[in-house]
Amino acid sequence: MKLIVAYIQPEKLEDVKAALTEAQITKMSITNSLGCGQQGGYTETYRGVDMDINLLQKVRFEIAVNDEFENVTVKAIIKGAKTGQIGDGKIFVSKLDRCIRIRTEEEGKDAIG
Amino acid sequence: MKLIVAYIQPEKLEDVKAALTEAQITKMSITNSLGCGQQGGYTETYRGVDMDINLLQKVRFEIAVNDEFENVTVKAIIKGAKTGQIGDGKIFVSKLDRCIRIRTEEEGKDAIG
Amino acid sequence: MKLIVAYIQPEKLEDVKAALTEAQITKMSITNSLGCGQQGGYTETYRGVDMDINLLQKVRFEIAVNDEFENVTVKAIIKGAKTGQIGDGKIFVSKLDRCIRIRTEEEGKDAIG
Amino acid sequence: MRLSTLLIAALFVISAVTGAFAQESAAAPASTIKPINVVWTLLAAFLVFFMQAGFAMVETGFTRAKNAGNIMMKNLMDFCAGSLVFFILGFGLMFGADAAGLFGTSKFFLSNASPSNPDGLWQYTFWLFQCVFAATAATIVSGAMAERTKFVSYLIYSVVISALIYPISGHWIWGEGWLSKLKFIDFAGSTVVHSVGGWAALMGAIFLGPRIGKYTASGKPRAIPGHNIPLAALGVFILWFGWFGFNPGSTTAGDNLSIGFIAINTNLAAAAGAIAAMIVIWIKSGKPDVSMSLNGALAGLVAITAGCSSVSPISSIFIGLIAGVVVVLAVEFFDFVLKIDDPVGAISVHGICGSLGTLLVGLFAEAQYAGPGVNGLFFGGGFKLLGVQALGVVSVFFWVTITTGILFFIIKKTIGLRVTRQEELRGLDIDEHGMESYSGFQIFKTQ
Amino acid sequence: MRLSTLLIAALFVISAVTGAFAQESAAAPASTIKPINVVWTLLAAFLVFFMQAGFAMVETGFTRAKNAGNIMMKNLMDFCAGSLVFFILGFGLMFGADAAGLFGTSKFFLSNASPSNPDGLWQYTFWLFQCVFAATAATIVSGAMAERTKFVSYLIYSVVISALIYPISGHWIWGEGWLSKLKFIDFAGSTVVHSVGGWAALMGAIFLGPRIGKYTASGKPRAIPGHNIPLAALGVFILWFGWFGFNPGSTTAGDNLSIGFIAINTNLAAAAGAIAAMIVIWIKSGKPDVSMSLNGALAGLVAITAGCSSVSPISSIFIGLIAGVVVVLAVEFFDFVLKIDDPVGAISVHGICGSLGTLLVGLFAEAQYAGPGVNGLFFGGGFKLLGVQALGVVSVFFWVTITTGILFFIIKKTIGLRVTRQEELRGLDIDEHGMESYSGFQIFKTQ
Amino acid sequence: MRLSTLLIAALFVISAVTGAFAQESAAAPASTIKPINVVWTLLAAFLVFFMQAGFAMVETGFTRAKNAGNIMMKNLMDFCAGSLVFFILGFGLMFGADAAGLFGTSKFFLSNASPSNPDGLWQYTFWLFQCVFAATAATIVSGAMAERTKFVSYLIYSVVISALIYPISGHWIWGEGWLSKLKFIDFAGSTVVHSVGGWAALMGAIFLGPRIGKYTASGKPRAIPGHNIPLAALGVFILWFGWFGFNPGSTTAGDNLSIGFIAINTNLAAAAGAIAAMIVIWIKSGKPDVSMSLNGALAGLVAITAGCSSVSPISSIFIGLIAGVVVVLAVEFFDFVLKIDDPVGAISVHGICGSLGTLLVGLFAEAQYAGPGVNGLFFGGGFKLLGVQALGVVSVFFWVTITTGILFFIIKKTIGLRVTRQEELRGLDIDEHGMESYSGFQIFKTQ
Ligand SMILES: Nc1ncnc2c1ncn2[C@@H]1O[C@H](COP(=O)(O)OP(=O)(O)O)[C@@H](O)[C@H]1O
Ligand SMILES: Nc1ncnc2c1ncn2[C@@H]1O[C@H](COP(=O)(O)OP(=O)(O)O)[C@@H](O)[C@H]1O
Ligand SMILES: Nc1ncnc2c1ncn2[C@@H]1O[C@H](COP(=O)(O)OP(=O)(O)O)[C@@H](O)[C@H]1O
Repeated sequence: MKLIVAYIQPEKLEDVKAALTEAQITKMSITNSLGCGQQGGYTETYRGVDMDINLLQKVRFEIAVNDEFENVTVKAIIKGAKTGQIGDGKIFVSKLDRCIRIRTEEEGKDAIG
Repeated sequence: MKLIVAYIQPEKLEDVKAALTEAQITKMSITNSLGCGQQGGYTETYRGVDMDINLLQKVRFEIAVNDEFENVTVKAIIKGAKTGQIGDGKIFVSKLDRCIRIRTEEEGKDAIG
Repeated sequence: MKLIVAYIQPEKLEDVKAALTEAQITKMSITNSLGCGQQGGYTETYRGVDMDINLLQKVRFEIAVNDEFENVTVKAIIKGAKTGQIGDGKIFVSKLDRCIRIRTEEEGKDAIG
Repeated sequence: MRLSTLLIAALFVISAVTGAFAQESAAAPASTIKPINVVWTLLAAFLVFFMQAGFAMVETGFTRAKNAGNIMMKNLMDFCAGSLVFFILGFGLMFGADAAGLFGTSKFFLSNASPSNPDGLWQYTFWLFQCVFAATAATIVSGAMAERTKFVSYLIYSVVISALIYPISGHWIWGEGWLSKLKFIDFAGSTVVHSVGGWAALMGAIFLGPRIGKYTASGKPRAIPGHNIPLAALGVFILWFGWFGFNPGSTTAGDNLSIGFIAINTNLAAAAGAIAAMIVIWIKSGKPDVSMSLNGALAGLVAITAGCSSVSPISSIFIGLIAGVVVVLAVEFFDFVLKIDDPVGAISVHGICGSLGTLLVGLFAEAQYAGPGVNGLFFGGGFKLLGVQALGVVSVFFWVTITTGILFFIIKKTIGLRVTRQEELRGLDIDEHGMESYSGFQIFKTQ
Repeated sequence: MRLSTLLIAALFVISAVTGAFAQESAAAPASTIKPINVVWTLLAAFLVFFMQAGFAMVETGFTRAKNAGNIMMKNLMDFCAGSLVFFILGFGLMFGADAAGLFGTSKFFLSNASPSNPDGLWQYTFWLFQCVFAATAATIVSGAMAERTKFVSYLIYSVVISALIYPISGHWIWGEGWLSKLKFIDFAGSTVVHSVGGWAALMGAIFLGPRIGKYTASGKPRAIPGHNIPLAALGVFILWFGWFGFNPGSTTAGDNLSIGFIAINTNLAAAAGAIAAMIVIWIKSGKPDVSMSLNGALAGLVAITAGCSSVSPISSIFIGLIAGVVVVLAVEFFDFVLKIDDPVGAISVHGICGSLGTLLVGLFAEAQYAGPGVNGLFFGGGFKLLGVQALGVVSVFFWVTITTGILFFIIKKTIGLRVTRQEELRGLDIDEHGMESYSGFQIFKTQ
Repeated sequence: MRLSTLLIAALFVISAVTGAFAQESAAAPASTIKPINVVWTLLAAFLVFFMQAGFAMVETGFTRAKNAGNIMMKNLMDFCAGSLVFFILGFGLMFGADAAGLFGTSKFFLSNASPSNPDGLWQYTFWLFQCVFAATAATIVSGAMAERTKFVSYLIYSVVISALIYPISGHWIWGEGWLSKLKFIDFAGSTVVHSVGGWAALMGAIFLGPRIGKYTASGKPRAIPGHNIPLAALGVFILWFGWFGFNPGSTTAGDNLSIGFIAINTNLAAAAGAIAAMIVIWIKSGKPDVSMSLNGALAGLVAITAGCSSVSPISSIFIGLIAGVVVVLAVEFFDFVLKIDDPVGAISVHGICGSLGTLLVGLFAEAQYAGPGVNGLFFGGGFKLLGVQALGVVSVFFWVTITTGILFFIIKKTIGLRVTRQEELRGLDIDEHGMESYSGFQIFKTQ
């Protein structure tokens, strides 16, 4: 099993969700996050004083999938999130050892979906 | 060492914390999260317009434990969070390579607790 | 590649960011978190009633790095966050299997930075 | 839409029935209605109306984010429903021709007012002033019942209190009822308005039981902190502002120059109340608690309401100080000892301090303010006034606790008073109103 | 700083030009200015001013957090710019010497006022009262155009409506224009103020198009929930409070004792409107929606504004109930059928219910309130009054939709009306004003 | 509870002492107290009271969430403590029998008021009006000292300013002091109230030093954005609303028909101030900054306060424009050049624009508004008036900076003025008051 973590632009949330659903990935967890990356931030001013906003708002996806779904999921995220502009985000994949569904105490493959 | 990530219903936070404490697990980190799962969401209306809420509020636990505590922790979370109803949540376990306590710069087993 | 997760005191955010930047680590993602640890919390009162605050506000860093940067990053975090007092926080390191830059669909080493 | 047709039909029926019953107070005296009095009374009524916003802000600020929309609805709707039923029924029961000193029997649908002469026109102004007072009593309760009451049940309660319970005890004191004949002093409603609201709040909180998580298994109270202290503070400022309509406005006469010292008394008591409460909670818990200090200001305001036209400014400071101390002790007594869960302290502020303030008139009244021969215990008047005040306080306590007790009992046994455990945990906004109050904000809804 | 120099220069030029043009209304009558009337009118004006805060809170509460600062700026600046241009131009066009029943031609720069005699002094008070009314019309629009309008374009719009569009139709009805000669009844501005704002809002929303994400590809409307319901509710309470200045204040005379029943009518209609809207949405969607109930209260207030001095309190309840029902249907009609995106319901509340209320005067007016011989259809007056009311409603509809249509068209073709897609998604606060409204709060800005 | 006993005892002692000292102004003139004046003055006082809410909202909105509760407490408590000490001491020092043109010596504990005759009653009303003014001066300071001041120290400061510092310079101008004899014009308190508050704010901010993180190591200022712009905007609307009591109310006479043009002047200056500030900051930083525009409105209000009854509406626009420009420059001057950290701009708005407005009377005063012979430089009056105005401005500047300088110095050396670094970082709400203001909300408290 794999744990996929992706950071995307907030305004792309709906698009990524749609792309995932299309790819039959319907389980996921989402949090707010601030990100520092190549995008580099921008300068706001508040009361005439410059303010460097270098932590930009991002949305973080966490998706556990069975191995065969890894690529499908990554592709779906890219499809939904890519604009080709700096700030599009990143996807991180690592190994997941166990997955347990609390309701049924099922484990593994069956628990993930 | 293991890193245990669990998503549970927000109203179960206190119960899960109590179950963990009972099992001697007293270190953990908690964040807010939105989740998409079998629960499927529900429909609110706002000003007469339907609104599909399919991202439900969940609470995310992140707990680093030594290997021998893995099962204890999983069981405690299940004990605290399980109601048998859809939406109870999931537990994900993966391998943790290093753990460092910033205060003392201790590493590994000792640093975790 | 490694995925480094660190919990630090909120007021240390700027210091840690500065230390990381100095160590050439300029990519990171940050979230708010509540933490339970040795710090144990404190007691507030609200309307004369005691209130145990045992979930303390922490800031969570998530940083993906190439293997050679693992130690540099850990050291930088320690440098920025350490005060020697309880509550300074923890660093967790695990293996990261894949990293993809959404904008370019690059993978691996190149995608991380 | 069938419901609204029904409503309109019902309105007509009631209108016909009560119209027949109504006896207009015959032969109005030659007009003495002065524009300055109309203007003053109306403006005061507007200020008192604005207190609705104050209550809404205080109550929502002191409770959790997940119930904020529900509290807004309750505060809006108790005023709306209250306005209509007070127009139809309440005002007549309170100010209509007296029956046995117990209730009024005319002036339903404001049938005594008329657009064709000054006296008739004055009735409109007077009604509005009274209506906003009735709504104040009703809305006090929503704070004590916050975060766990069914919306429909609250609506029913608020109709009954505005239509029946408040007007009847109000008649005793401000109509031509039995307490008014005993020269009971409650100038602007410490008892008429605030105690009525406070005791109804008490019964509501008892019948509901505490919120989930308010007491540990062993009965220790736990703090459930409010979600928006700036809004709560704004609410207190709005209430204080509105109170300048409540108390000085109760002269219903702008050419009564006492309005100046009534306003000062109001202000000084509030200031003293806040300071006293802050000091007491500071000593007891080691910190100057914000929400308790805010309660202290309200306690001072409630306590001075009865006597604001009968006591000196210096006495007002003492009344405020006493109320500020008492409100802290009362909040702790209900919370720790009686274990009655009152999220915003409504019982202590309005019930306890309303009664307290009414009694203190019996100590602090002075003839030079209160009128010839009216002196409290401290100013040589002996126990007589104090006795009357106590009688009034006790009577209203029993009237309200018994009637609202019956009311809440019936509601509980029929449609139910409390939402389900699941609804309470998820928050009333989602389950009762299908919405969130702070859409987009990340909020921990775990408690 | 060059800009401000320019501005000052411009002011002087205009001042000179219009000064020459102005003809002061000759020979003021022997002074009848009473202090009570000045005090009353001023205080009412202050209350109406405060409605600006109410609008700001309602509009920000019903929209998303990422645009909250922008809405504050729009509400602040339409009042500020409106005040200045109404001083320079608008007031004269509205109340100056009549030209052909169409517009006024004097009193620019308030040239008719003077500090040296009571009549001259009265003009200042009268101006302030009218100014806050003009600003109300202007600010209504910002809600319907929220979350996607360029700030600069909004500024231009708000200058034009306060300087030209509002004053001219206002002249027809409250100046000595053609509608006033037909005895069109709009006591406090259901049409003069609210419909004008509402129809301008309609055109603004049409020219802008819906917010991104408001309609699915297939045209199904989606809910975009407001971010702060307590603030929105506070806004409604403030508006209701301010309306007590709006309606009773429109006597501009405190010695006119009708102010009492005007105030009651205002209150009862608002209460009935909220209740009706709550019931209708409850039936339709299964939940008592908070924001719709709040809209219902406003609908009742808007609807009673025209007839508040011409109908009985019981009729006011009916007018409120009707408005409460209609506002829900209207909101759904614009949202589902016409697919015009009006985030706060301004078109329905102000445009539709303003017109509705004006028409209902033709049904509910009664001579004992409205003055000798003025009866609506339901009270034996036949269709005559109704016809005049309809004529006024229709004329103002066309006047406003055509002029604001042209205005928005020109803005759209020149500097543009709408921000870019990117700006809209990130929120107007960041791109238009370089700031965040809730710094530090974690907010999902995903919609 | 020992503390409150002590307090009460202290009250009695002071009461006895000052009672002996007090000399009531003998032989009141035959009563000329009219109800319209009492009603007007009281209502104006209520409006000014409400400004406390406005200040609280502006200050909390412009600072960080972690200190919101602390700011509420400071704003509440400076009013409460101020009310009591102004009753005991301040009012007498300000309006008591004059001693050498420097301070008053009677009327402590409002001993000159009496409930038994109209003149005695009027004193109550007058006191309340003055009390809310005193509280305004005190509360201005809390904004500049926000986010780092010890609560106890702030309490001490606020007692001293309301009891001593404000009343004495107030006596010079509004009592029978030396400046009033020179015919210094400060109609409603640009100097008496706002400058006093502003200069005290200046000294407070200097003695405290900047907030952690406000300046980089190299001294570059950094923005620390406010956490709730809608609340701040609401605060400005409330202040503007309250200012209609502040300025027109300062006639303390409703039968003085000038109240109309005073109200207009107030409104136009505020509007012009907001517009000017918006334009200046837009030019300088490329964006129409919301918080600076809000400051601009306040700057216009503060600046017109001195001259609102002495200048024409057109002059008021110019005064507002000038203030709007100056406030932006002043904020930047304090921030960039002097590096004095004033989170809400209180020094610039109240200190600078208060003085500026006072001086501008010397330029713009016109006899037809200001009274026979009183003309400013621009209207043929030469430099005389300007000189007197400058003298007053300078005197008050020195009086306040010296006395508050000593005061803050003593506090700093004894109990300390500033919280610890740790407390400041975690927020004053938790450490000073043991609570959070937005419980449940996820907030980044990292700055
Ligand atoms: N090495 C990393 N570790 C953790 N988060 C990262 C890392 N690199 C990027 N991110 C996250 O991804 C977001 C987008 O990265 P960015 O470099 O701006 O994207 P792009 O490479 O497409 O321009 C960042 O804001 C941050 O949240
Ligand atoms: N595959 C997954 N990846 C990430 N998060 C998941 C996954 N499956 C479930 N979750 C999280 O767990 C929560 C509960 O899942 P759900 O399927 O509703 O539970 P249950 O299976 O007990 O009914 C979801 O809301 C989501 O936050
Ligand atoms: N085993 C763990 N699992 C998850 N999070 C942890 C763990 N231990 C510590 N943390 C996080 O780190 C924070 C600091 O831990 P704490 O024990 O207070 O630090 P210290 O050991 O430096 O005193 C905690 O509040 C929590 O968020």
